[in-house]
Amino acid sequence: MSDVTGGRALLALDQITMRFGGVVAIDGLDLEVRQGEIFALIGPNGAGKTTVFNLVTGVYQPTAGRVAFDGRKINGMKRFSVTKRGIARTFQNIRLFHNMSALENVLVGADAHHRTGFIGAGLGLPWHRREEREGRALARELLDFVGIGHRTEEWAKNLPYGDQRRLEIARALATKPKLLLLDEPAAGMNPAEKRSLQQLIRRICDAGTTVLLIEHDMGLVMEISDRVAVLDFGQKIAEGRPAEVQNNPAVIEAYLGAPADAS
Amino acid sequence: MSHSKNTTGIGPVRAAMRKITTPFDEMRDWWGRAPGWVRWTVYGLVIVAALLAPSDSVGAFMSPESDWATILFYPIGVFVLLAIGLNVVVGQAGLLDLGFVAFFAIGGYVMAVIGTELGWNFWEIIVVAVLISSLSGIILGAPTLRLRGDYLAIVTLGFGEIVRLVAQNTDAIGGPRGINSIPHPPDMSDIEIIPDLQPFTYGVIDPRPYYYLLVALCVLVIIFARRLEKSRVGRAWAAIREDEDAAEIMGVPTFRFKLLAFAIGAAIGGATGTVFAAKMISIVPNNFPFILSATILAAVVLGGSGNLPGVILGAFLVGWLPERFRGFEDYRVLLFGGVLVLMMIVRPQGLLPSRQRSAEFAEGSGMGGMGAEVATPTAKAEVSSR
Amino acid sequence: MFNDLVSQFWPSTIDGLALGSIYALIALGYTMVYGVLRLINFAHSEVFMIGTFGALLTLNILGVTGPVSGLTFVGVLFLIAAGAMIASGGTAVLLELVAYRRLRKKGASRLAFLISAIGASLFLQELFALVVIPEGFDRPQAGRIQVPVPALMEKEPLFSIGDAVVRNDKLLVFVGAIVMMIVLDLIVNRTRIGRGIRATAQNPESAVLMGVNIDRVVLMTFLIGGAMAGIAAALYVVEFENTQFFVGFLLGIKAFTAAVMGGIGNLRGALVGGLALGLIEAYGTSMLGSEWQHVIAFSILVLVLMFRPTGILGESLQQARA
Amino acid sequence: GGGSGDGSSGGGEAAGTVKVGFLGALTGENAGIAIPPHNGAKLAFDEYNKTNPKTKIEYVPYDSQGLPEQATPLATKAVREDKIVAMVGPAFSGESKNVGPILEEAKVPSVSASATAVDLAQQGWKYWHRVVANDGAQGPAAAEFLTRAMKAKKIFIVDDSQEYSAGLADAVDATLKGKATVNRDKVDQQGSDYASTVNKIKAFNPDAVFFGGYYAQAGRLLKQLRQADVQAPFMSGDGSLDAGLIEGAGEANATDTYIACPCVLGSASDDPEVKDFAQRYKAAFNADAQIYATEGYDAATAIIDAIKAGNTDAEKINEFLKTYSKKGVSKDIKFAPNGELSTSSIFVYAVKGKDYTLLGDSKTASVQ
Amino acid sequence: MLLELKDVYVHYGKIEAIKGISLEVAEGEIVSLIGANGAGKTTTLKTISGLRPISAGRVLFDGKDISRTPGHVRVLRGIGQAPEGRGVFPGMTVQENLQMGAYARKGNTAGDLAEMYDLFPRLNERRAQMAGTLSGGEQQMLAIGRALMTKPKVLLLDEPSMGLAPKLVTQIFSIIEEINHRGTTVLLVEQNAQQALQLAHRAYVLETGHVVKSASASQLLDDPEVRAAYLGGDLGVDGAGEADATPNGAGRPTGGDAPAQ
Ligand SMILES: Nc1ncnc2c1ncn2[C@@H]1O[C@H](COP(=O)(O)OP(=O)(O)OP(=O)(O)O)[C@@H](O)[C@H]1O
Ligand SMILES: Nc1ncnc2c1ncn2[C@@H]1O[C@H](COP(=O)(O)OP(=O)(O)OP(=O)(O)O)[C@@H](O)[C@H]1O
Ligand SMILES: [Mg+2]
Ligand SMILES: [Mg+2]
Repeated sequence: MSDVTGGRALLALDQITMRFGGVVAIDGLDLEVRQGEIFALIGPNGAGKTTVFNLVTGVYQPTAGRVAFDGRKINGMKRFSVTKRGIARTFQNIRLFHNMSALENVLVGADAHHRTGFIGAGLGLPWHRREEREGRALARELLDFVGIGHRTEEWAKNLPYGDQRRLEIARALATKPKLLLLDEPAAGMNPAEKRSLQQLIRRICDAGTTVLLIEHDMGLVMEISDRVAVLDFGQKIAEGRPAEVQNNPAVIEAYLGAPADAS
Repeated sequence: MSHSKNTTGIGPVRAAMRKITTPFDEMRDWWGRAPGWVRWTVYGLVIVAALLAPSDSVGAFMSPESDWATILFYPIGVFVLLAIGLNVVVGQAGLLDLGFVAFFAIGGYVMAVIGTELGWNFWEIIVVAVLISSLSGIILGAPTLRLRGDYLAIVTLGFGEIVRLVAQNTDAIGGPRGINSIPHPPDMSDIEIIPDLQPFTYGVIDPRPYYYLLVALCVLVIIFARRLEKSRVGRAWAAIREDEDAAEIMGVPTFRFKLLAFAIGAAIGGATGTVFAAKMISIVPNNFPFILSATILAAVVLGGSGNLPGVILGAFLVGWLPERFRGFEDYRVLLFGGVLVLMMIVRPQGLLPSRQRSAEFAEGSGMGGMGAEVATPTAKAEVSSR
Repeated sequence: MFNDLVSQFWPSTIDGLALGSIYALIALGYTMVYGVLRLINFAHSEVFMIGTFGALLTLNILGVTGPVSGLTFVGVLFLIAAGAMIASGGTAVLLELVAYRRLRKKGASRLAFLISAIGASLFLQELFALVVIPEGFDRPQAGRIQVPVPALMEKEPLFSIGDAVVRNDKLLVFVGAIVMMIVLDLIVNRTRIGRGIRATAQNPESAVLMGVNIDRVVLMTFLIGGAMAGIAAALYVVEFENTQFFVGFLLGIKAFTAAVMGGIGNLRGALVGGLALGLIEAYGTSMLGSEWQHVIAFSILVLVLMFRPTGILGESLQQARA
Repeated sequence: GGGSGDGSSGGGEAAGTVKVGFLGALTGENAGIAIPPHNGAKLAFDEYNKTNPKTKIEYVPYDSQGLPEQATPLATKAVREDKIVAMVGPAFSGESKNVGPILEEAKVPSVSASATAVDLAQQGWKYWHRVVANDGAQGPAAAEFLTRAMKAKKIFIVDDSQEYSAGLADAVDATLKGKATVNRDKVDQQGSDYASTVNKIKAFNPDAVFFGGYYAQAGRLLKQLRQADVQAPFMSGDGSLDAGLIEGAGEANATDTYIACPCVLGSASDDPEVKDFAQRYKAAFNADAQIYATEGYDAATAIIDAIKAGNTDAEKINEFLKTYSKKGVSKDIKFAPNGELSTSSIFVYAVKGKDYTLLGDSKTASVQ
Repeated sequence: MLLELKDVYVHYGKIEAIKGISLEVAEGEIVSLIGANGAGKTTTLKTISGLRPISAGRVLFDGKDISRTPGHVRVLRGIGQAPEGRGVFPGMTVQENLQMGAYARKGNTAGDLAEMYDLFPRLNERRAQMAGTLSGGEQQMLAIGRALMTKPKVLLLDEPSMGLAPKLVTQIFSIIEEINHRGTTVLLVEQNAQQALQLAHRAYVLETGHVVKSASASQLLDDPEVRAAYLGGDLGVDGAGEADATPNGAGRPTGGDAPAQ
């Protein structure tokens, strides 16, 4: 794990501030995610973690500061262009296309890199057919990869909760991201499910995709991440390897809240 | 007591409706499983039926009181084509358009103005009309498609009225008097298929050539729309309908696709308007009232928004029934209104809903949680937008 | 063009405010129902229309055939307002019970509501044109065209602003609308039923868990919105002294426009939107000609929405899509 | 062909029955203007059939609701299936433009009792006729009345943007050029608040107001004008010739109102022949002979005369009409080659109490 | 028994979510429902509070059949619920939200409000803030407080710890204990089975719409099957309050590529 921590920066937040009316959700935040690592973002509720995701994916434009991905500034870009650049995400509350099949959900992700316009599609031109074939192949492969290859034709909303989380991940992966953002993927899962999710994240990372993870489950975070940053009131209060962060008194005070057992 | 209410009150109506509609559902499921050759045979039969439709023996039953072939052209054929166009916007992309008649009007006026002023022929004009109406779709969509869905409703309604009123107040295009003496399409051939039927000779009295023109347009548009539906474009529309924000983040340029839906819908509306104007000889702004937009929308929803066979059925019924029941005279609109309410109450998903739509209903969550006691969490939608 | 605006400024302002007040009162019904149900109650225009006939019926029953004054006038005004409110409120409630409630229970799509609403609207219009007006008001021929209402007040100038005279009827309409808006604002923000309405608007499921009978709240919402349309209807017949079966159509669309312009779901937005729309139309028509009235209104709507996508005051009944 | 079409096969060769159609709005919003001529025509045909003629006439009304989209299939059916030999109508100008070409191609003559748009006569149609003067005659006559009899120098013209209304207003406007100072505005047909128009009129302070449009809007405008203390005399065209105007404006407000019409109103005329007609009409339909009832009767009579003369097919009837000349109930009926009446007169009516009185021909009538 | 479900079936359209559940809650108890995702826990609670109609079976409360009683009436009878996802009224202030809890009751509520602020001092600080802008934990407190304002005999809590930071999870659980001490019966649904079982007197295990086990909480804590399925074997990592939350001590996957459930 330690071998990647010196990798080059894939995502860099530079003095990012985000205000909503009077609320300062993110306050002068610097953050760097390096190529190939699993980076965890933790912190109390309302600390601004999801807001970071929203800033990175272009849902919000920062009040101040700069977001760079792969060396290029991406704030100000349209959300779908950010996706094309190579950032994909899942949502804190699952947001699948419920009344579409699992396969179609993933296909929507795969379409991000497809080119056929309405003319090609409407006339059924050859390159459109080829793209369509390739997209389906990729989608099947990804559904297998996340472990729901046997449920391609089922509708998203009819999948069990855990499989829905997996489907969200497959859909995100279909956009061929360099960086995958996972927002509390283990929320509402039981321990067995968490364990298998953990392995999936590991495999994604091993396959070459950098992962930025928000999670409240300390067991999972501590075990899987290479580095951890802790947010509180929109500011970074600690950063480092899991073990370091876990014993940081400020983190215990603000987030973990069990000083007696920490040492 | 929420659970018992559902079955009381209009119970008998419901039971009767179920008898009528269950076969529809079964048919859809059968269709979903049917092998290719069956489908092609059915397509073939449908087209043949459409070609044979304007015969007097059919007409004697279908519209005893006016000319059946003319009725097949307008309202039926025109409604069907308009409904297919509106379905792209409403059914596929999920955008509420209450002013669809605007594009129909624009197509009609392009035909009328260019046809009478510049003397171009129909085939040249229809291309221009399609371009202009889709352009107007884009002009309307560009500032408004970023708005929330319900705001779009009033803005499109306004647009429909604006187009009509501008036509009415602009003397250069006839003002309230409209435009007369619109040229017919040039004859393509004067072959006579059966005695007394020259399907490619466009005159004043015989509406059948125009009807066949509409049928041809319908077939083309349906093929095009079906292909789109099953492609990347259709998936993008479905995704936008389901969750626009999530779609955008998954790489769908939502705005562009919504605009595309608007433009395609507008193009179809415009093409319909062109044929309409060429057949009618004379058009006036009052040919394009708001109620026509509402009627086409009703046709789409009544048939089953998002499902082409349903939409076509809906448009057919909405065009045909008032004609069939001419006997009721003044009461036709009254009945139409009542039937709309009744239909929505007993079968809100429409007569022939798509598989997807029926599912949305089975689950009972379309109204974002206003199912009274049996509400589903709106909280989800609210919180997730943070 | 601008000369016209300048020379007509004060008369336009007065007329704009008077018409805008009626828009605002009707807009309230749209906004309340939308705020709670997220539903465009397209049939609200007919709620208004029926209100005008409620007022007319009351006049017929009272036997008023010409202008009255003093206390009689106040009494009659009060009674026709009550009559109109009963007619409108009742219609609105009936709409909810017949056309919407079952759809709500089924969780039908917005589109289905809209079509049901359009259907109900057509039905009510035609019902009045064909049955109620000819038989109830004994006007077989004129039913489709218009029904005159006896004048209730002598329309007299009260005072002048600039070169324009302010007439008593216009002032009455304006003041009436403002007063009703204040009353409604108090109801929604201060009373128990108001809290129930707001809670249901924001999260119906949680509202049930608080013991809110949301069927009743929804009914109340329709009733209050309908009653406001009734007030508008009463003021309308006093001012214009006629009505038709389709009188609601155009006013309804304009009121809906006003509601969206002000920020649909927002009660104060309805007032602001209504008055703004009235003024915009008045100024616009004095510059460009009356034939452009609706074109102006809708164009300004688009313009407003481009700069303020949720209307002038934004949404508020359910507020905070945080 | 099945259904009702069978009986009439054979066109009109043999003696027996021929069909004559009527096309117009028998229901719907504008039925008020089409029903009287329909009744008038029906009366004529009934009277004719009672005389036990060799060739009976079957009168077939087609209800277009005044909508061109509905008129087209009905007209197509009328000529293709029902094989009518002539038509009374179409009642309105709008539907005439769509139906005219169909009748033309089918070579079926028509005589309208109420379509007054100018351009109908300019289409080069050979089978089309009408027994009323057009707006082009009505407008100038009204304008002439305004300046001559009412001595107006400043005139404000309003219309409600409908086909008929704008046409009439334009015609008045054109004639007044150079004879009076004119200002114009339009109102919304469906609107109820005409305040901005009223303000403009008030600011203009005209000697007379002319309104092109129908009586409902006319009544509303007139009332709002009077309430805003504009007392200028008010004039309008045939679309406003209805008691509804007086009722809508209120009796007091409606004084000093004049209406021009190419029609002879059964109820307002002293002519014995007209009076007799009005009585027969009342007996048959239990209603006053309202606008265009006499014209409907005259239109039907022209067709009846053609058939009486032994013409039972459409072409022959048309040829007969070309040479027709007879005094009808309302006026002399003689068609110019383009289908218009060769001589047209416009009459002016004034409001008196709850009703109208005929002031006389517009060229000679004077304001009391 | 205060609350009883007898062979209850619930459907979502054609989907059968609850397939014959029977359970009991006695006065003064904390009873916990545990089970995998989609087992039907939330649906069970919604059925009790009247948000979902039942298709068969009976719900008894205080000995009376309330199967057909509308939801808003059940609140008056004494069933309070803090729903999944909190469901606060975002456009109302904290105080208004709490007052909504007393909506269906007559009489003065000032005393009850004070009691809530006493229980949740944090809410007292935020009483004038719009609920929509509260943090997740604060919203959870508000949801519980609001439900308590209805003066319930039984309080239904649906995953009160979901999505909360470890520190807040600990807090919420102690609040639940406190509420119970003050005399409110609690029916608690939790994914966080470890902590739920430590708090509860008894528990039911749900699987795909069936009750598969019911026993005292301590028995279930020791049950090997339950441990394997819902407590993560001997994992015990949920909640940082646990002593062994160190990276090395944390869960060893037991079943390799075990399917998600
Ligand atoms: N659109 C918005 N408008 C106003 N305030 C917002 C908005 N989005 C987020 N906030 C505020 O910003 C702060 C950070 O929110 P965020 O969702 O990022 O928290 P989080 O760290 O993800 O919390 P949790 O762990 O509970 O998910 C909160 O106080 C929240 O209320
Ligand atoms: N609105 C709905 N429409 C259709 N099916 C639903 C709906 N809500 C729940 N279900 C189904 O009902 C079953 C039980 O769901 P429920 O939400 O009660 O489970 P749960 O035990 O609370 O799970 P979780 O731990 O995810 O909260 C699941 O199979 C789910 O898919
Ligand atoms: Mg978050
Ligand atoms: Mg749950």
